[in-house]
Amino acid sequence: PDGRARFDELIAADSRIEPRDWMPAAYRKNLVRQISQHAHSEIIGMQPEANWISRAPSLKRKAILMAKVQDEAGHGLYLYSAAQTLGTPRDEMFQALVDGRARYSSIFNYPTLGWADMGAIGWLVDGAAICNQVPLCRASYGPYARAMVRICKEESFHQRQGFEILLELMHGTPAQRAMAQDAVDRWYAPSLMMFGPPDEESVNSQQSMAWNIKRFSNDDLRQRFVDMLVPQAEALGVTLPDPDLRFDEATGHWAYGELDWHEFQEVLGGRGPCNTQRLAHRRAAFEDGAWVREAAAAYARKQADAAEQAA
Amino acid sequence: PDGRARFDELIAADSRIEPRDWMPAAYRKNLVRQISQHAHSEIIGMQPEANWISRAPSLKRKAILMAKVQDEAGHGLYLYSAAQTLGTPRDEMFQALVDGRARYSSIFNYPTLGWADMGAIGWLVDGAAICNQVPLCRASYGPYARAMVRICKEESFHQRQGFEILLELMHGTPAQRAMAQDAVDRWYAPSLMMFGPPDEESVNSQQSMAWNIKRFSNDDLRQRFVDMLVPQAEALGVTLPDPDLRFDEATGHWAYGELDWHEFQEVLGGRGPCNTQRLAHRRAAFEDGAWVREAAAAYARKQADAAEQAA
Amino acid sequence: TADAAEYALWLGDDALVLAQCLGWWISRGPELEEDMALANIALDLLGHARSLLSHAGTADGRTEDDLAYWRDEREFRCAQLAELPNGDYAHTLVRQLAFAVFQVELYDRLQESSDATLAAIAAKAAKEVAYHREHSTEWFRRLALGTDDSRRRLLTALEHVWPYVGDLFRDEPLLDRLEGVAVRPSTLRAPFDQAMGALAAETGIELPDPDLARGGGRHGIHTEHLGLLLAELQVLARAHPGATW
Amino acid sequence: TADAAEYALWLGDDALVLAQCLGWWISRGPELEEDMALANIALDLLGHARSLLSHAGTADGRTEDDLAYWRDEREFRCAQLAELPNGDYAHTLVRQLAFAVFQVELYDRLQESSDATLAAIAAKAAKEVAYHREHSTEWFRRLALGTDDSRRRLLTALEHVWPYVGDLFRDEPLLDRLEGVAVRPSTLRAPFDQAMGALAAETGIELPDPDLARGGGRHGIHTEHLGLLLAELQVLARAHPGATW
Repeated sequence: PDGRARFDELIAADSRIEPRDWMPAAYRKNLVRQISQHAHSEIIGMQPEANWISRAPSLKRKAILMAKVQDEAGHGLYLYSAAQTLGTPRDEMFQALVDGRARYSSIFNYPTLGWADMGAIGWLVDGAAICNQVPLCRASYGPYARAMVRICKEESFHQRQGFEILLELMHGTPAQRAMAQDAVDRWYAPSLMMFGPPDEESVNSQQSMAWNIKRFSNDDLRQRFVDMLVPQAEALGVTLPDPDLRFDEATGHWAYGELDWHEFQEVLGGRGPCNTQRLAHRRAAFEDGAWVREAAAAYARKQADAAEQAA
Repeated sequence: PDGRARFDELIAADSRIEPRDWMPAAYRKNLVRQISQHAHSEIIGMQPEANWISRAPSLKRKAILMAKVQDEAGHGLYLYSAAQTLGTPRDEMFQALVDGRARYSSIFNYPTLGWADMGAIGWLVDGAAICNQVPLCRASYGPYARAMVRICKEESFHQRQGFEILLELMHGTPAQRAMAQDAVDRWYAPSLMMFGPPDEESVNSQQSMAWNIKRFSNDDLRQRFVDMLVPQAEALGVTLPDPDLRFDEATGHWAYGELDWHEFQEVLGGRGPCNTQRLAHRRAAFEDGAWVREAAAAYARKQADAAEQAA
Repeated sequence: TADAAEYALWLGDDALVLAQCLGWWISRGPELEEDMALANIALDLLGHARSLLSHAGTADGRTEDDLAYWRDEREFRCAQLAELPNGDYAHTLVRQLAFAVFQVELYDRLQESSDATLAAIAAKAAKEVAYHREHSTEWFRRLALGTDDSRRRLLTALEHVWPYVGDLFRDEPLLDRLEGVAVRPSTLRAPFDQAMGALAAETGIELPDPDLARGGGRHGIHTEHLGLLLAELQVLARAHPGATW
Repeated sequence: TADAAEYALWLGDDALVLAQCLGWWISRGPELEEDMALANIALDLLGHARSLLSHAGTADGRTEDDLAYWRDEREFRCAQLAELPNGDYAHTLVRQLAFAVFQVELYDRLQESSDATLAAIAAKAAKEVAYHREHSTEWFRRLALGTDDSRRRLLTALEHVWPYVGDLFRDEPLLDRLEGVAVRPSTLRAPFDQAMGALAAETGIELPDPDLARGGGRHGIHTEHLGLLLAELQVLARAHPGATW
């Protein structure tokens, strides 16, 4: 059977490509890049929140936060598995992360400076992630699409929890309200930039759209996100830190101010607030754990040898 | 000249033995044991107080505490130097400490559970140390006696600072007063045991007295200490945790209750609250610092080689 | 009763402090699966702590958070074993194994408590700690029989941690007043020793003296580690007295 | 003035946070002499912090302790460099070297401040930081030229710490309002670069990009390390509001 023709047919019919199907090398490469980046983001994304587990201000919040960070580890694992079906071993992807050769979402290079950041991350960062990811549940590559379905379900749960944290703070003491506003001030613009550069500067998008991996442009998704945020911000009682934000009657959308793309490029280029720290943290965990992984591998080998001899 | 005769003469005249003088092997051995134990006590004794440097409740108290712990390191260094004049290298003594082969004062195997412990240690532990050490300023071995003079001067300063900490707490809030009493409750009996077992069970004392190293018996020193504490406790307003404490008109001394010598032996035998921790802390510092010491030694060698070649 | 509340506090503080220690590992585990496993165990323990502290608080109207965030070091009742520093993975594993083996026996018996709440908490916890024990036991084998390095690290960890184990089994006077409500710790010693003895024999490991450390956590005498642990646990809640979250 | 107070706070917070970090080493140094040396430096810095915070507080009637113990993370004004974790000895050394070289230049010029108190503090500090620089420089040489391991560790430390150095030299808008009172950080850059360049050349070390990190400490944007550091620093004082010690 002609693999190329069948691939084109499946894409044209908006059907699923599965691991055993023939696919163009560029499609495979593009997916591995995107899925592993996504996995890395989940793994690096554990850190800003893990930073507050020990200090969570109530046991209930501590439990919720722990469970959330654990979910992120789980998402990382699903995604590595999905990427593995394309032939790249997880160890190889993980090593690339640890060596600083792989990308992850820039948003996680910002520090969490207060408890309200747990709310802002849930509401804004997970919110943006969901906008990005819901369309990916229909991505043409089957294992990726299925991983996304599961992840999106949990993410929307996380977003609600973030919203609730902020809501509680906004109903709290003046100090708590100030804390919430401060966190929203710091996380709002970075979360808008999570959708990537404006459409006219986005390089990979066209091909990804043609392959039914990406469904909407960066700017479209960003607009959808802003439109979603405005009423939620009102419900919370927080101010979105954009003096140019206004409802445009003509388009029916909320127009937003210029974003600082220079800052975005800086963070992407390694000059964000926490780039060094995030990588060093993950690398330290990886290196400190080497002896444990070696012990487990050696033990497994010995067990296998013993089983073989017994047989 | 007959070394032995001269040694006996000097001792009989209550004069000083100096490093170059002949001395009996047992005298030398006894001194190395005592001085190095004393040095180790200063070094291990840094830990219970270092534990509160980061949390000292005012910057002034933080500075005083830092300076005090630094003094202890200094005392350790003087004492190792004094012991070195007897022919035992410092590295050898320090290695014995790190390996757990050497003794140090049992008192430092108790934990510091609150800020008031800084006061109680200064008042009680340094107080007991001074009672022990003042007579040592007249010890027959010159370098030891001279080190003791300097140390005693600083220790009495530390004792006053400890007293002041407690005084401030006793004039403070109810919580502060409770904190002070709690610390005194925990440190009082152990500080009395710092003078060692009762005279009838003390093995090394007789010979040390004959050599003019030790001047008073354990029980005599302990009595002197208790007599000193009682009025000071009254001035502070703390209760000494001994229901049997009473003034004995006949002797003119304060009679005190039975001490728990079983506990003393337990701590001495390694079963105190912090024995493992104290040794592990010092060992970790020693091991973690090995590469630094090696670097310094290698650098010094290279510098020396270069200087030699230049000459 | 106040006595039953005190007992619930003991067990609750053990679970809370352990959960706090284990939480540190999340994002720092030797592999992702272990990040998840340790988070799981921490979450279970945190759940036990919440139930036990809530129960303890009913005696005098305090909430789980009142107890977790507004008691000072000397008022905590955890065993010192729970507060020992995480150290390397071997230290954490040994501490966790000892607790898991202890808690399996404890919650097994506590299900028959005449205090219905305690019995219900124990019934739920029993299933979870059985998994904890399995997890720790399996890792104990891996470290003991894996590489020379892992075995050496395991032995070092045992040397540091095991001295605090004996304290778990002391029958404090409180127990005399809780016949039928609480489980006498001393009765758990034999099954604990048997389980650990079997594991030690299987792996050729000699366990150090478990009674070397003084203990005293049930009386509010702790190691120097607890103060710093609580400073971190409580800092935010205490910065905002009266706030809800 | 409030501006001068803010400036004193910047320098005072640098010194306070560094002193707090260095204090950890006391009882943990690689040798006893180094325990003493680091304690000495910490004590000097703590002294500077006390003078500077007292001076900062005069503007609105706060004491050094009000400022040290009762401000939250976002109100602290230290450079992020000061808050970086101690790491191994090489990390501490690199952080300390950068600060010492910076402070030598700073206090040298600050002695001519039109604010007499600042000038006096600077005059006293200048002598002390000269010793700090000497100490750190000598250790930099030892680590750079000592063993392969020490050189490797030094390079790793530089990689982690150096990105935060550039932030020290940013002319924040506040400086425009303090002509003659404060020292413009940018004017210290050349002598700093020269001193460090000479040391780097002598030891054959290539210094990493000092402007990689974002910085922002002067605006209350800190690294994630500061919060935990303050939790420990402030825990006891905050547990007893209004108490004196």
